[in-house]
Amino acid sequence: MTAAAIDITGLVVTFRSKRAQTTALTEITMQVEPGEFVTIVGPSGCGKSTLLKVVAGLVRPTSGTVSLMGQQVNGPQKEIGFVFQRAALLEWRGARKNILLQAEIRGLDRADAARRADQLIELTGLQGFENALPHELSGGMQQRVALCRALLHQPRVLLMDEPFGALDALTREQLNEELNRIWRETATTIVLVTHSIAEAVFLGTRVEVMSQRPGRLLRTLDVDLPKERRYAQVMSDPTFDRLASEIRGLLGSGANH
Amino acid sequence: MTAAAIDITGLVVTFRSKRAQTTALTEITMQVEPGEFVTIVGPSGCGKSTLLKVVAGLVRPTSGTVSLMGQQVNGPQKEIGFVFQRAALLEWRGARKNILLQAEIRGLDRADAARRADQLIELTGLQGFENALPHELSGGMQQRVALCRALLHQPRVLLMDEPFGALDALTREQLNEELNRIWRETATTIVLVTHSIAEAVFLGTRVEVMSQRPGRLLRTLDVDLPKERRYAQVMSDPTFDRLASEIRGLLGSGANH
Amino acid sequence: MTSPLRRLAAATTNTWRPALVLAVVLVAWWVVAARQVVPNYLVPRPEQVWQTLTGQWDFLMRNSFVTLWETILGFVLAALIGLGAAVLIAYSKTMERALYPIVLFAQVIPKIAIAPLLIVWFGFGLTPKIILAVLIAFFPVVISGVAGLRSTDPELLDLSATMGASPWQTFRKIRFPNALPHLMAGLKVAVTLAVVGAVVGEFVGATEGLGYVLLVANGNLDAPMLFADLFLMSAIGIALFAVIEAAEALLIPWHASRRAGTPLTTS
Amino acid sequence: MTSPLRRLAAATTNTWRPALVLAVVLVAWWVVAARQVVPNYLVPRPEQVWQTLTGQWDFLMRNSFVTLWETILGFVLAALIGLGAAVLIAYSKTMERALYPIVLFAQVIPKIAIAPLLIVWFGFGLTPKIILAVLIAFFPVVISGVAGLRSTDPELLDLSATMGASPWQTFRKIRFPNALPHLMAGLKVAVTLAVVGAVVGEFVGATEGLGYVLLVANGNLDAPMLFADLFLMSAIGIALFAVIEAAEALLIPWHASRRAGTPLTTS
Amino acid sequence: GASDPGPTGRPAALKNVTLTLNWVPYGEHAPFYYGKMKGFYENEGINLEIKPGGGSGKTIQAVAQEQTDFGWADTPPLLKGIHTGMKVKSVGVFLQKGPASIEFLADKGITTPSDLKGKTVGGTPGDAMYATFPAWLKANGMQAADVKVVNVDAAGKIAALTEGKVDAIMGFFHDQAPTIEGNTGKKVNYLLFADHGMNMLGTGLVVNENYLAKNADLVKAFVRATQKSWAEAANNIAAAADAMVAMAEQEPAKAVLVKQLTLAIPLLQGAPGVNTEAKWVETISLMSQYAELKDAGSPSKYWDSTYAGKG
Ligand SMILES: Nc1ncnc2c1ncn2[C@@H]1O[C@H](COP(=O)(O)OP(=O)(O)OP(=O)(O)O)[C@@H](O)[C@H]1O
Ligand SMILES: Nc1ncnc2c1ncn2[C@@H]1O[C@H](COP(=O)(O)OP(=O)(O)OP(=O)(O)O)[C@@H](O)[C@H]1O
Ligand SMILES: [Mg+2]
Ligand SMILES: [Mg+2]
Repeated sequence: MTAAAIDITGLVVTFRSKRAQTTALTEITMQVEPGEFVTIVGPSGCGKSTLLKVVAGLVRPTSGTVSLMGQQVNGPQKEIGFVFQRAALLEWRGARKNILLQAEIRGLDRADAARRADQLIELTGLQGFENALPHELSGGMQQRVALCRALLHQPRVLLMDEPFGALDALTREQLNEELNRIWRETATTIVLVTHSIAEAVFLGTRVEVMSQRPGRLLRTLDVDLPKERRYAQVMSDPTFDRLASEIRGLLGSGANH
Repeated sequence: MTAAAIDITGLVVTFRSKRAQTTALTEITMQVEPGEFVTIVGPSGCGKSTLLKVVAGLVRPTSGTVSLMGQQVNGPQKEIGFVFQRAALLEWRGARKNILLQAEIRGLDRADAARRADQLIELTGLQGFENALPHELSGGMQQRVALCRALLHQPRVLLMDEPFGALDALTREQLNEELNRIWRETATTIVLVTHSIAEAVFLGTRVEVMSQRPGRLLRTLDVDLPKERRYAQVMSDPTFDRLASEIRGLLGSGANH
Repeated sequence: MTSPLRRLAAATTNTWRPALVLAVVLVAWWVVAARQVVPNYLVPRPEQVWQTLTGQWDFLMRNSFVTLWETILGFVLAALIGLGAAVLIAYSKTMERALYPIVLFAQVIPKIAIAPLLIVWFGFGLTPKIILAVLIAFFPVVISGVAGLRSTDPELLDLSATMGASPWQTFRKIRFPNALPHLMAGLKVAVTLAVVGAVVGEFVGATEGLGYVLLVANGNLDAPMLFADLFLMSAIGIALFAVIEAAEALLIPWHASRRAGTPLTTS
Repeated sequence: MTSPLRRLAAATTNTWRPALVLAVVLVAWWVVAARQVVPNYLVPRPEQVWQTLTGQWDFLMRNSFVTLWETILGFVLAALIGLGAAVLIAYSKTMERALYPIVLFAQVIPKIAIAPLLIVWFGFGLTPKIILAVLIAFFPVVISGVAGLRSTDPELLDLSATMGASPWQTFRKIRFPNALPHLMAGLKVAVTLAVVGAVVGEFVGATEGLGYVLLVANGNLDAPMLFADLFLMSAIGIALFAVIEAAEALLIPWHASRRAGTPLTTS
Repeated sequence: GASDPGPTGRPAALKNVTLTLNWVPYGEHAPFYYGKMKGFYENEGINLEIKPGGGSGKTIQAVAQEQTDFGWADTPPLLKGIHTGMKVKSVGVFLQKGPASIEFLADKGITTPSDLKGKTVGGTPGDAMYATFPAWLKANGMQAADVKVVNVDAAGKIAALTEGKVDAIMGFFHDQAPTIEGNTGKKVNYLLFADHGMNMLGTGLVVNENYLAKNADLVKAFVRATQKSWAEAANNIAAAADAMVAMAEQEPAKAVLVKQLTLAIPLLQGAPGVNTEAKWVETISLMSQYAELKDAGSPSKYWDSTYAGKG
């Protein structure tokens, strides 16, 4: 038996500040197998970002345990790629150099990394803005830079916090299909937070629906679609409609409970 | 004949930096009548944010003219409410105080403003986080704070740059309906940028579709739906589907052109 | 463990390292002095300094308060004037070009060189000391004020512009709070320099204060008194510095540098 | 209009305001001196200073270079040491508690008081002047370095942590560039203080340098020489300050404070 | 090498010797430049380098730390330095009458010490005369409280006096008075401590004990040359001032130099550098009485008479 890629047991996270105490997550138990693609949807403020950060070792659990690839998470994890909700770019570096930060820090081969960065720039339509500083980029372009950065080193686990939120519908669908392809080809384990129900169903092998704060897992929905997906096909598949409306129902009930 | 609320003629915006020269907008001509609700969709990086900023007087046109309520725009406009793409909160103020900044600067009646702020906090589900500092709020919560701030003083013109981008589907629909109600009741002129085609059709009396950079107006679509709208009804209306797929088609063509 | 005991333990873990450093410094000093690595007329033994401190406590306290008072007045004025200059420089290109050279000139000329002029104009009272403290202390406030005021996120300025904020409102509600983290750094430097300024002022013409005592001790080759005096000067400087640090904790609890936990634990 | 003419016009519009300020200062000085508001042996007339400057140009230049050299060495050392201390303090709570008091102590004691000790230990050569310059100049670097290193966006630190960055990588790629805007402010203060430090060093024991010339001019009541000397000191300070400003423009063109157009036009 | 011919053609056995003055160059120092110019030092096998100083106290310290070979310093601070443990000695005081004085503008109408009653006097704490001033008042039948003393540093003293911030200052009359007169045209008068009941030794040569032990002959030679320089300069004041103008840098104007030296020469009481035991005893006892010099000891602790000789 191989270890789960991500193993979360009885996770509770409570933020304490001088003012108040906020329980962001409560009693989360969840496994992600290697090569799975789990998407998470849930109301704003329910603790999705917090969950990803706990897995990455950036936020310490108040109680419960988390392990990544069989190792207990005790501090920041580096065998991952993380797309933050905000782009988190270095404002003194151009787009391409922001992407290459990943390679510099991990000591990847320069030529390889440069080639891959150029491919990703092409893929995300950032050509012509390689040297533009973050403040010279539009919101969606900044997000794409952050995306390229997280993909550069082909991590075994990818944690993505609304990576396509600032993109228009078309670009988003294109990049969704690309991400699907990358996932299939590299067998990466991916956990992706999104507000788009369509995206959640399209990308995930499994959709986790979370409740309102304090966040619990309301329901797990297995997405019974072929691994290789295209929007044209998926949208016309009855499974898609069924899952989408079920998720919508769950979110609605969660919202009123 | 009353003046148009917003009148844009032959607008071109080119950004110059040491590195490069980017034409963000080209030959935009467009009128918005008082009380209209115009939604704008277009590919990422096509100049939508730039367009709103030009109207607000925050970016100077390279050529062309813009007027707001019959007055030529020559500098920052204050008779407006602006929701920025990033939340742009003051990190040293709690949520409620961030909202009340609007009242403080405009010298609105304190008690009135406080009452209205509390209503808006209630409306956007931020109760319990009145005093939380921005870094203690989730991405979606920050966006809601920025939204409340722009609505506080009931401006005659509202410019909104993806105000619901970081919200989950349910919250987003709720707030869409609230915005529809506010617009009907106050006859505000609204220009809203969004990446959600559904949102664009649901909210707008008119949808402007923009081309890829350099941004031009590709097509104007009038939304032939009653002023008062509810998602349950609109989504099942055939007009909605027709418009949605037309926009999708335009974006697709624009993306390939 | 009972609660007082636990508190004691906590206090111990918090203080033993600085206490150790202090101990090492004291021992090093004692060795240097006792073995006369440096002759005693230059570096006295710790116990000599201690005797002077306790034996002349009233005299030293009286003079310390004089210097403390001058320092505080000088610092407050320096902070106000420095901030004013920073605002002018940050807001107006003309003012920048016009004021910077003057401010720089005031900064680089050695204060001791203009002391005679100060005496001629202001006599021997409190005024010249405060002027010197201000002259020495205000420059860091200007520089950090300018840096802080200029580093405001342009989007926040856009925001305040669409709200129709007056320049004063923009300053008070946005630029100034945003500049505070920078400004506090400038004030920390300024407060220590204000001590130096007051002391230099007392060198030039005074009948009391730690600077005066220092001069006398120097003249009498009275090393224990000299060291006791230096000790009190630094005590004033460190105490005032601590006050500014405390003010910082109160004023900018929101800033990244002050967020509990966040700062330096991750790497 | 031809191009050179246009360039001249542009240069004129850029410079006439500071030039006006300079002119006003000169005229005010001239009035004060010529009408003997203050006697000439305290404040000489501009032309007397000019005669001294031109008449003793070689002598003054020789001494200026001595001071300039001491200042540059002192400043570079102060910048390096200050940055080192800032890194230690920002990264380690223990170091903060242990180093801060020492650093503060070094800052608040009047340098003129420890100058004799320096002479005793290091003689009359270059060393004591450089040590004094370092002692006077390094504190602002420490304070602004600490403020800058601590103000890094926690999310960027999270980012570098998930990349498995070593502390050194985090420092070099993230914290340090992020601290630069703060740090430059500290360096600007430091470079002007380094001038003062070198001059004070020359007061105490030197046979050359602007500080020594100042002492002599003071003793001889030679006001024109005194003013010429002060003028050269500030010229050194202002020139070095301008170098740091230029370095800033090169190093942090990305910062809000340096973005063309954005900063202060909107309000 | 001993066989190298020097630039002047003489055998190059010249020893390099540094002399640090008590202050930046003023007229009192002209004899050294004169001696150097006339070759008095070279004749003794000495290549003299003259360095400016920053006050007698600092000069004595520099000698104590062997950073200079000879020091030119005032006697009261020397007593203090030796008393606190510095390993230095006087090899002869040249200005046997101390130049410590009270200086004031002539139009103040002060002629006797008692005229100072109710006046404001500026002094620099740490100066020997600052410590002995109250005693000097007493010696002249006044109380310390009769005069208001304010503290002014060296740089501010002259300005404070000429601008009327103080009525009088403590200082060396032969240094400041000509400077003030030369630059401001204001006539300065003075009262010497020595002329009014308190005569202490003034400036002389100071040497480290180690140096003395190792270079006894060289010290003798140096003292001889210095005595000769002073004796000759006393008779050729203008020539000495010229020598200083030629060799020193940033010295005062020649007229001022001449005035300063002219005032200094009468302070030589007897042969240059030759002191009497009685004079040392008197100075030590005055210092122990008024300037906290406890258990002062005998003159031999401070003065080695074997070089310049005893009078
Ligand atoms: N550093 C913090 N300090 C205090 N409270 C925090 C902190 N970070 C998050 N929270 C709180 O935890 C809760 C969950 O936040 P989180 O960012 O995980 O939500 P989210 O599900 O990602 O929301 P969104 O979809 O809006 O991004 C929120 O109520 C938030 O206020
Ligand atoms: N300050 C600036 N300097 C230089 N170029 C800029 C600047 N602001 C925007 N641009 C460029 O202008 C173009 C349009 O930017 P804008 O932010 O208006 O796009 P957008 O339509 O809002 O995109 P998104 O949907 O991704 O937010 C982009 O190519 C961007 O790089
Ligand atoms: Mg989130
Ligand atoms: Mg945008």
